[in-house]
Amino acid sequence: MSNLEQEILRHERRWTAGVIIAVAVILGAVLYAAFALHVNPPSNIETIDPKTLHLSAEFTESNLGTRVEAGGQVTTRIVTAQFAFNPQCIVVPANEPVTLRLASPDVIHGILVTGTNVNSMVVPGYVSQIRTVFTKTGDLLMPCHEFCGFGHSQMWATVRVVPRENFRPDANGRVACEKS
Amino acid sequence: MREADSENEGPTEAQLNEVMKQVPRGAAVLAGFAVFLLMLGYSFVYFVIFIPRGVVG
Amino acid sequence: MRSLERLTLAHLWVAFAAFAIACFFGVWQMWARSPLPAPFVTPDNYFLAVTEHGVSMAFVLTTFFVMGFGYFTAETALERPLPGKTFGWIGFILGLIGAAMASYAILSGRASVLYTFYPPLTASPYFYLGLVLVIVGSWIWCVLMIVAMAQWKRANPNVPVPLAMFGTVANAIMWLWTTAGVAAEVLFIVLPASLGLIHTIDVGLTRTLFSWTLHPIVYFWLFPAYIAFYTMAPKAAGGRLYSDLMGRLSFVLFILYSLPVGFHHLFMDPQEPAGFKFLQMFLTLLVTVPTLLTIFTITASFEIAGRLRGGRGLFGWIPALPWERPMVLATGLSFVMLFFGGGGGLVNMGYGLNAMVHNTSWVTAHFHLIFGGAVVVMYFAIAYEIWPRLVGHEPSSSMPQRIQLWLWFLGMMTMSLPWHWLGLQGQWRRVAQFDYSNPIIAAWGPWVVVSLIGGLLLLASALLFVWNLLFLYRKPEAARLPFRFALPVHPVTHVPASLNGFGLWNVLVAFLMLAAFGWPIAQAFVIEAPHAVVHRVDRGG
Amino acid sequence: MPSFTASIGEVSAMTQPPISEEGQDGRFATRAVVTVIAIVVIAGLLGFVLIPIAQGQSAGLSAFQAICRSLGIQPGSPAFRQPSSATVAQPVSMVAWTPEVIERLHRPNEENGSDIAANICVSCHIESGAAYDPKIPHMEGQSAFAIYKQLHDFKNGARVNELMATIVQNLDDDQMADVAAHFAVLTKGALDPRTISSGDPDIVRLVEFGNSARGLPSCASCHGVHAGGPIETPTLSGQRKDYLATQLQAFAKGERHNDIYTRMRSIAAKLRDDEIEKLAEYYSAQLLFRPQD
Repeated sequence: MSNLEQEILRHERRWTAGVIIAVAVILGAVLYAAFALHVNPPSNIETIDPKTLHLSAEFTESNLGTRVEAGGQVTTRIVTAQFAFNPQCIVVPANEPVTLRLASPDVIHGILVTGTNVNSMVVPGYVSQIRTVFTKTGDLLMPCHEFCGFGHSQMWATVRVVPRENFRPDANGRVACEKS
Repeated sequence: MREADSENEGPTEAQLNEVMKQVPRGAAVLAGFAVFLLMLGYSFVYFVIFIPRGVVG
Repeated sequence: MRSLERLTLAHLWVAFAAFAIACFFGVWQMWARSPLPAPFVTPDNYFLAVTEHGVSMAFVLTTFFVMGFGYFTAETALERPLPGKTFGWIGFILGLIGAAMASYAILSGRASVLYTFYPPLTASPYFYLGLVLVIVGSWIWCVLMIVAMAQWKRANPNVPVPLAMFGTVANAIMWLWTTAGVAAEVLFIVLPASLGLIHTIDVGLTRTLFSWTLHPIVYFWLFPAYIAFYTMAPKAAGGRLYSDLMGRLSFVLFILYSLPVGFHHLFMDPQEPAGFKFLQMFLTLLVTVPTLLTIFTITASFEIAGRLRGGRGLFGWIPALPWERPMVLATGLSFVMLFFGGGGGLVNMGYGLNAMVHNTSWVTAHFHLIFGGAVVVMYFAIAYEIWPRLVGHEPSSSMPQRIQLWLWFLGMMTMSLPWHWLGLQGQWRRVAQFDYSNPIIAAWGPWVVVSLIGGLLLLASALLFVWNLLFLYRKPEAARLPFRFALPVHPVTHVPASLNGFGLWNVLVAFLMLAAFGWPIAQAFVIEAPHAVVHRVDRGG
Repeated sequence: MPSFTASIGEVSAMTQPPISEEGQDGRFATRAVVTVIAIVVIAGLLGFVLIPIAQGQSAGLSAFQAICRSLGIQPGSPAFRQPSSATVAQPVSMVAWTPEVIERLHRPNEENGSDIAANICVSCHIESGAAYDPKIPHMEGQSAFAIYKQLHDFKNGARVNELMATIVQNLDDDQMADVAAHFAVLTKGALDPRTISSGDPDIVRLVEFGNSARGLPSCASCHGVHAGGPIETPTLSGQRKDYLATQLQAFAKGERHNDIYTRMRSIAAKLRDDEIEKLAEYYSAQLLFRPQD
């Protein structure tokens, strides 16, 4: 084997080492998010039957929307159905952990909330769950971001982030958007 | 255009050995710089956009 | 030898016809989404168009191009007649019938479920049967490629397989692994539902199975571009390939790390466990390695060419390169688009940052840059490069080719760079119309118009491409020269045996797939995930 | 990867014959195998063990729980406790689309269906019937799923109508499916609003496009033939105008509320009265048939 070929291999190895360093830096960023910030994907292997979703207690119509549960935990339950969110406007408090729980009675949907890292698919058969803290107050757009049928383009909802002092649960702990 | 570099007109061994004294210095700097820019762009998106948008878990 | 030209041309023309049609649909979709008033916009028409665009581009253009290019490579790189051309024609006809069936179903409004299916939405059986036929046709191609290499190896013991063929067979083997997921989904779940044999579907399982296919399918499309980088571009530039070994290693790494990574399409799905998402994210990160190795090796090959042509200094070799040659120009443009597309991909790759951009225009921008940009521009260059051999004529000028490549590049950048920005703002995908009266959305309007202009440039480029192939190759040539691939700096005399075949890599892929997909698939049966009711999308019915 | 290239170098350096011999290649192959296994082990250790345990600690989860969650054996994120939920179900409809019901609707007892229809339904639902009234809906060509759901809802009181409640009280699920399927195939056709060209352009827009600003999906996205919407969606074409208008108003006011997840209530409430009138007129005027599968 000639020296030149050894030379080429040496350069390639050096480049590979550089590539590994670049990959390690990105892996470091990913691990920082996981270990220090506790970032997780919205994996929540919790099954629920879409065919009887409307018969369930948690996702019964009257239980949808934001509720302050025992222990002060704020949970918002949303059903994504063809072709509307239920409810179509949700209220959440700013600067406080909020857990979104979503389920679909029909087909695949998905949500994002503009300007935040809230993003999840909603797959019929499973409860999607996302926990986050909203920091900016105001109305945010929450569209259905996955093709769910011909009405997909018109399927969106509003997330109303209000300051803590304006977040006033009723006797049952529920908070809903005021009719405008 | 293939006539131009048909078999007979390929580089000679001597020419090749000559340029191989330089190669891959330029390529390494160029590609290295590109990877550096890539990391810079990634860091920008990570720290300036991703982190301020809040943790999801 | 004429039979090879016929077989290759038949495949490539089907590919490019589908490509040209899909470009029209693509531009119209962007127009429909823009603030400008567009004709024919109804949800029916829009999703029909998205489905046709996706199927034509992702299934027809790619599969037929890969097959045609593979047949061409097998015969020219191995320098012996391709065995079983009759089977190649059978595969071609099966694929053609399949593509026609699927297109019929889509264009008659019976399959507006997009090319990624989205069960429990369920289209006409013609749609799924058509796609199955395309896949079966491609399986015949895979077998022919593997047989061609095996026969050559028997006839040439102890000689390394030519790199172009090694890459082609790597793609064939990867494709066999790749299609297993979608084949299982279609044959066992979606097609029975479409035929009315079952009324409910385990949606999570269909998504897991589809994700098995969804990432390596992209590398199936990408392989011809990488084969061209390694075996055509260095020669077109007038130099040598810097390292043949790196080519082999990259191809093998593509087989290994493009398969067990499909969950990065499902990072935001509720049914895949977080640990498995992490595992596949880790492996996804490693897919960057073969690409970065390739970037370096090809840049170094170009440096050789530039210096041989008199380039001096650290970067003097760059202007010295023969940029007027389509293959050289396309490789350069491809690398620029790969840079931006790859950067976007790095963001998609981690599940943290993915949450910021999942199902937004950012993702659309990413894969249009990588596939529509970096890969398709190489499809153009490959066609230009092998066309003289196929039709027996040289092009009368390379100017229209260069204009076409530049138009494509400028169009792709103009279209997709705004999409990154819009995606970060939350502009979501697969929407027929936006409500521009909403203040958040109104701010997106101008950028959507800019990207539409990019789309128009792309359409112009696509039409010029077809024109070039039809009318530019008129300069008579006395005899068809044998097609030659690039030589490495030094003749390949020795290669580790495991890089001269695929036995070891198949075993490792099996191990990786078991680790990455074993439990997530088994989970669907263990936890007995509830099924969803089939929703029929069959407007033509 | 570095070990791949490193060992290639070694193999190449040692190689005399063109393809390296077994012993030399074995070294490269072993390195490749070890590298791949090591990658999976490291990724697995991080993803299934270290990250979930670290995250679970601050959420007060045991290491076992955290690992189970990362594996998907237990529901939830390793980073926080699952929220509790204390509430009772208050369903608006008791219909569940089980495979058995769907199968029955596809393969009904036809004789049974036509008997029930002839004995009970025709007097009101057929124009020549004795007790015919234009406020009563057409049933011929209606979706079997839609009829079944409404019968079921009448029986359970989810949809309030005293007369219908009395009539369906004696029908069991199979009988309801049979009679629903009977009406569905009667005309062998549904009506397609797209085949008519006349009509108020604003109303046609609502039917075909919907209105994104108002969050109104197009009517056709659910009510079109095989549009992929909810399977209990009724066909509207050719339906009686009075019936359509009354029902839309009832949905808008919440008097009728058996639409699962307010699919119709939320839409009807956003429609103006004149839109309701015109939509009812539009759909009632669609007279062209379109064969159904």
